[in-house]
This record gives sequence, C-alpha cells and structure tokens, in this order.
Amino acid sequence: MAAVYPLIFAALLFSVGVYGLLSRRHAVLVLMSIELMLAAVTVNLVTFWAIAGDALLTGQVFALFVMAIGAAEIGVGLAIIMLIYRNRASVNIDDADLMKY
Amino acid sequence: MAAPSLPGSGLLKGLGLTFKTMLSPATTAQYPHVKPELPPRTRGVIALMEENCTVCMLCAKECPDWCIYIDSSKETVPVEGGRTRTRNVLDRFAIDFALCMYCGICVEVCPFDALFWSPEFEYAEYDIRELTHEKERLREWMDTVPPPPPLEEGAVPPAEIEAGIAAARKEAEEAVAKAKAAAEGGGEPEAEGPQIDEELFARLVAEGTPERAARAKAKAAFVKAQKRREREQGGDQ
Amino acid sequence: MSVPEVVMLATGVVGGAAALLVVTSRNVVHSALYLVVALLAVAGVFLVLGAEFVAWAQVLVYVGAVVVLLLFGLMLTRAPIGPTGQGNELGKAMPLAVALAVFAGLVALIVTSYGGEVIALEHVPPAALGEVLYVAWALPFMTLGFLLTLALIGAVVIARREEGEGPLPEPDPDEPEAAEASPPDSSSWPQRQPEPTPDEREVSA
Amino acid sequence: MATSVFALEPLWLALLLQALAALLLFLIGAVVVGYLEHKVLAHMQDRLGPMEAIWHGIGQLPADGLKFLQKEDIIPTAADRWVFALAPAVAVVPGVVVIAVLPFGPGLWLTDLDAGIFFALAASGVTVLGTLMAGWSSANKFSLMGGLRGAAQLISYELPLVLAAAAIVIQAGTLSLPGIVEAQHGFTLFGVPMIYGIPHIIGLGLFFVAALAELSRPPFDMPIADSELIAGHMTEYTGMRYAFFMLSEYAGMVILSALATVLFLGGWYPWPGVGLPEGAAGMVLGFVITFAKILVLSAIMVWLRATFPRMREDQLQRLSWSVLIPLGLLNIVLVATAKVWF
Repeated sequence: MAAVYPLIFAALLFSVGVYGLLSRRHAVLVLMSIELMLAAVTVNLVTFWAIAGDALLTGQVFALFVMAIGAAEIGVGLAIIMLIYRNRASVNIDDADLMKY
Repeated sequence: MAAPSLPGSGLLKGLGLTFKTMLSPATTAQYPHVKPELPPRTRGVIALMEENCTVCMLCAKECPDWCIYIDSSKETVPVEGGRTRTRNVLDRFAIDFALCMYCGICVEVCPFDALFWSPEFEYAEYDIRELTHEKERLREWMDTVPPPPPLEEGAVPPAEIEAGIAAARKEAEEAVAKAKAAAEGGGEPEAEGPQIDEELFARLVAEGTPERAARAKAKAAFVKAQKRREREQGGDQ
Repeated sequence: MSVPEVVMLATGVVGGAAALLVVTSRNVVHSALYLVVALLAVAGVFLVLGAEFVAWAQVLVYVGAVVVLLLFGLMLTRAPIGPTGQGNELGKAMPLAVALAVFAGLVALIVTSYGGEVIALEHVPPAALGEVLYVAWALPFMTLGFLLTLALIGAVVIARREEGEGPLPEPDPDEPEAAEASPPDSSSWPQRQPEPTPDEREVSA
Repeated sequence: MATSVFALEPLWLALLLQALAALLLFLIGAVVVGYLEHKVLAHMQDRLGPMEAIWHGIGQLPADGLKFLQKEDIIPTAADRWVFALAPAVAVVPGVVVIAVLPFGPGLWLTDLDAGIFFALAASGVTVLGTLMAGWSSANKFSLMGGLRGAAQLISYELPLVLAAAAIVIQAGTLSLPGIVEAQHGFTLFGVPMIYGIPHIIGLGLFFVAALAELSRPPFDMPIADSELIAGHMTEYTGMRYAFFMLSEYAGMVILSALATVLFLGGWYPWPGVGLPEGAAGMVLGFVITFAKILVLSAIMVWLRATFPRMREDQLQRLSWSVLIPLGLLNIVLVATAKVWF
C-alpha cells in the first residue's frame, strides 16, 4: 500500500485542527481541534513505524503515549474550562483574559 | 441495643427474602380463566327490581351524579264498582354507568326495595355511550343479586321483619282460634287478663316493692320471655 | 487497487470529512459527535496499518472516554439544542489561509519524500507490543503513568469547589433591601456575577 | 486450540454468515434474557408475569416487538432530529459488534481477536455515546439529566471493569477470549483444577458490580430512575427506537454475563480439567453450558434488581472512586504478585 494515503490523511487532520484552533473561540472546540491534531500525530507515528518496520515498535508505543497525554490534557483542560465557566459564565476563550493586564 | 452484625448481612438478608418469595407460589389471580371469588356485598353494578318501583323518583333526586334517568306515565285502572284509579307506570329507567360513581345512595334511599347491588362487573363497552343501561338490562342483573347474607349468630332481627312475622302469626292464631270457636259451637272466648311472671311478682312483693310496680315489672319480664320463646321457635323454622 | 487501499481511502475520506465538520459545525455538540467519527476513522487507519492494539486503545480511550468527557463538559457548561452563538465566527480569512498553507506544505513534503514508498503491511499481535512496552519502554511507560496520576490529581484540584464557594453569593445581612430588590434572574442558571474587568474598575474609580 | 466454525471460504460468504449469526445471537440472547427478567422478577414479587402469549408467556417479547413496530415514531419538535434518530442505533451497534468476539462454545465464535477482551471492553464503552446523544437531543431536562448521569456513571465504572478484567488477563497471559478459556481449563489451585472465579473472588465481585453499573441496572439505574427522571434519556422515545434501547440493555446483560463467564467461570467447560467430547456433540454441549452460565448470571442481576433500592448519585460515585477502583488496583497488585510468586 502506498505510504502517501495515511500520511496525507494525517496532514488533512492536522491542518483541519489548525484551522479549528485558529478560527473557533469556543473553549471546548479548541480542545477538540487539539485532539484532531494529536490524532494526526498518532497516525503519522504509526505510518512511519509501518514504513520503517522498527523492531521495538517505536511508532505504536509512541502512539499509545500520545493517547495517554491526550487523555491527560483533556482532563486538565476540561477542569480549567469548568473553572472559567463557573467564574465568568462563559466558555469563550477570549473572555479568559484576566492575566493579560 | 441490637447485636452488631456483619457488614453486608442486611444485603444478604434481603436477597434471601426475595429468593424465598420467588419459591413461594404467586398470589396472582388468573382472572379471565378463573373467576374471582367476590365478597357477597360486592358493589359491581346496580340492578333494578322493576316490579317494586313506584316511580317515586327518590333515587334520581338523591343521585349526586344525576346519572339515573326515569320516565313515567299515568295509567288509569278501572276498578269494578267504583271510581277508576290512576297509577304510575315506569316507561324508562336507565343508569349511566359512565357517570355513576357507585356511591350506593340510590340503593339506600329506595323505599320499596327496587334497587340492589349486584356483584356482576363484566359490562365493559368499547363506546362510552353504551354504558347507559336501560331497565331491561338492569332487570336481568337482578337475577345475579345474591340473597341477603344470613344473620349473625344471636343477632337481633330487624324490627320491621319481626313485626311482620309477629303480625302474621297473630293473624294465623286468631284465625285458628276463630275456627276452633266455631267448631265448639260459638262459645265466647275466655277473656284473659294480662299474664304476669308469678314467680317474679311474688319475689318483688316479698322484697317490699309496691304492688302496682311489681305487677308491671313482672308483666314486662313475662312479655320479654315470651318474645324470646317466639324468636327461638322462629329461628328453628 | 488492493483491499487495504480501498479501506484506507474510504476511512480517510470519511474521517477527513468528519474532521472538517468538527471545525465548521455551528453546533458544538454536533462537533463532538463528528469528532467521534473522525477518531473512529483514525482507529480504522490503525487497523489497516496493522496496529490492532493501538486501534482498540484509540476506541477505548478516545471514543469511550475523551469524547464522552468532552460532551459531559459541554452539557455541564451549557447544553444548547440548535446552533449556538458562542465561538462560531466562521469564514475568517487568516485561519483558513494558515490551514491551507500548512496542508499544502505538508502534502508537498509528503509527496516529494514518500511519493514512491510502499508499506508492507504486517499484523502485530498485542503480545509483541506488550513485550516491548514492558521491557524496552518500561521507564517511559512508568513515567507516563506518573504523569497521568498527576494530571488526575491536578484536574480534581482545579475543578473542586472550594469550601464556602457556593453557586449563589451570600446575601449581605446589612442590606436586606438590596437582596429583595434584585430577585435572581430565573432565566439563567444561578451563578456568580463575573468580576468587573480592570478597565471597568478604572472607569468606576 | 479450536478454530472458529466460521473460518470458511469464500470470504464474503463467511462474512455474511458471521453478520447473520451475530445479529441472530444478539436478538435471541436479548429475548431470552428479557423473558428471564420478566418471569424471575415477577415471581420474586409474588406475581406470575406474562402468562398468555403462547405458553407461560414465552411469546411475550416477540409480541412486544411487533407492537413496538406498529407504534407511531414520534420525534419532539425541539429535538435535534438526526442525533435523536441515530442515538438508539449507536446504543445497539456496539452490542452486535461485541457478540462477534464472544466464544459460546468450542469453535463457536465468529472471530478470535488477539486483543479480544480489550476489544469487547472498548466497544461496549461506546454504548455510553448513545445514552449521551439521546439525553441531549431530546430537548427535555429529564432526558438531559439522565444522559449526564449515564455519562458520569459509565465513565466511572468503566475503570473497575477494565481493572478486574486486567487482573484475569495477567493470570491467563492472553487477551484472547478463547485463549482465556483454554488457559483457565488448565488452571490448578494447589493441584486442584479450579475456575478463576474462586481465587479471584475480589475480581469477580468487582467485575459484576461494575457490569451492573455499566448496564445502568438497579441498584445502579440512576440514569433511568423512573421515579425521579421518568425514564432518563429514553423519556422521549417511542416505538422501535425505544425498543432498541431495551434491546441494547438486555443484550448488554448477555454480553457482560458472557464476558464474566469467560473470565471467571470457565467458559464452555463445565469445570476446569473436565473435557468435552470432540466434534458436534462437544459444540452443542459447550453452547448449552455457556448459555446456562450466562442465564444464571443474568438471573442474579435480576435478583439484585428485585432486592435492592436505587442508590443515590453521590453514593454511586463514591462507591466507584473510593472503593471499587482502589480495590481493583489492589487486586491487580495481588494477582501480579501471586503470578510471579507461584
């Protein structure tokens, strides 16, 4: 199977994630975009492992690691969003600008 | 203080109870296949004894739901050798069981025992309008009305029934006496004074009670005893 | 075209379309549901590539936990039925340009570098993955576990409601009229008033 | 190890037969367990349950299915149409998919995945999405509360479930479900052949309690909670869509009972060390034994439903996070220690 298919799929996911991250202001949507980018990274990792044929399965292991990081990130990120919502009654990330001044 | 129990023993006790219940036979009545055993005073439906109805309208007036419909007309009855009389004829008697709340006031107020409770309950209809039942149907239900339950052991019978029995007996006795007198050849019946309980009278007089009061008391006791005797005889029949 | 390529193309198209819908949908909950589809497509790609365990882990962790957590968070903050006004500024030229540039650059890079590369698909049993994970990668794996524990504790600490920090502000006992004069707005969830921003403070001062 | 009876050529025929068999097993399992629940629950409440359909009500569930089919399909005006319509399917599909890896007898499985138990747990975790989608899209506050409770509950109880299964995986040394059954077949405790359920009694308890909570069955039925939330996420559903939710609940009972059977009760073997005859007779016997074990476990679930009142939401969360999960971790440590020691 040609290697470009999964790689282009990963590139598509990543750029869609970039677009979402830059254009959307809803905090949870931003988290989702980050998840998309992380998923693109895992696809890349697994694809490169499949191309290289590593005996230590580095790509797969790192994909698992990225997943764990993603889960941790979602947990902490949502906790922060909940806190902001409780204090400011908004989930718009532009409203969370208290530290700017 | 309750003895300290193992944690979780309450849970096990509950499980045991449900398991025991599962093994015991179920109490469900398989209704359409097995008819329920209804108590004798079940308020299933109101039946009409059409012959007893005098169109007094008491039931219709007392009904809180106004669900009894009565139509009647006057009919003249020729009487031989006298003036013609009029009487009420029942043309329509209907109860709307969609409105009826089964309070039983109509049965209670009917002065002529024309309305009864029947244990019949299977008269459901698909259309609510068909729940208005006419007197023919109500009369049919009369056949399902059970006889009044027997009186309890040692209960005092209702006064009006007792009076009726007493009157009937007296009439019969008089007839017998009259017949006897006729047979004996027209001898005047001996006018008996009121009988008294001689024993009690003697005892009361000995105790110093005025004679008139003692006589009255003795007489009352005698009448009471006689009534009891009559009742016992009636009960045997 | 071989069977794996067809499956890969199909999952790729579905996943890419779902990903696009995630960032363009006007309804945040729909976005989260499209994210499920996109992540499932990623799991499908893993399956085609022979990484079975990673694929199931993707389903268990992402679909079973992360997206559910996201939806849960969405519904706890605000559960809108229908489009929401918040954070839906579409059609911004800048993000679109950046995303397109990233995509074009990546595709050019991939095609020039891996244009002719062919993957020899092989299936890796979970046992083999387990062996390398617990032998060669034991230390990073444990570090990761430590990180996850820290993240868990951190999330609990952040989201925990402090003692006395109720959803409603305590009424001031000195000014009973004020409390009566402003009945709580029944249309909104009872919540604390947002603090005035520094600008407002300056204006009032 | 035996291979699947479905390993035949050509591929499309095998796939078609597998799909059909999975659907059939799903439906039959759900209907049988549904009937079991009707009857056992009834007798535990001093009732008889369904008695009219065919004989002692055995036709009741198919009749109910027919009735659901002809019911009007109502979608609330304010509902999110697509999500509302899709939610029951999302709740049902994982169940059908999981059936594919469950072994119902020697060779009687549709496919033997290397990561079978992992796949089963991952796929059954997707069911919660159906609950959430239904709860949110109904545009009803009871539904939303039910959906939220369901999500919170399923996330917290997924962990003890996976932890309990992980201990068995450590013990058996394989993730494959038929592999676990075979490993259990050769398991001896101090020289006596033994099912895993006896030394792993903690794991069995954890798995069972977590499974009950995963299924939102009483005493953990807060997402449905008919006395407070009407029917939770199912409040607005009618007809076939509602039937799908019921089907997924009953099929979930079958699936989790089957998983518990494989993990703790020796699968299709009557007892470890006691073999089955070769060939078709062994298959039939194995299927009967597996199904009997599944029915016993399902009956216990019904028994618990008949006995215990519903827990409170905070009690539920506390039970999971401060009792079951620490216990599950401790169980893994114990099992791993014992595995290395002996």
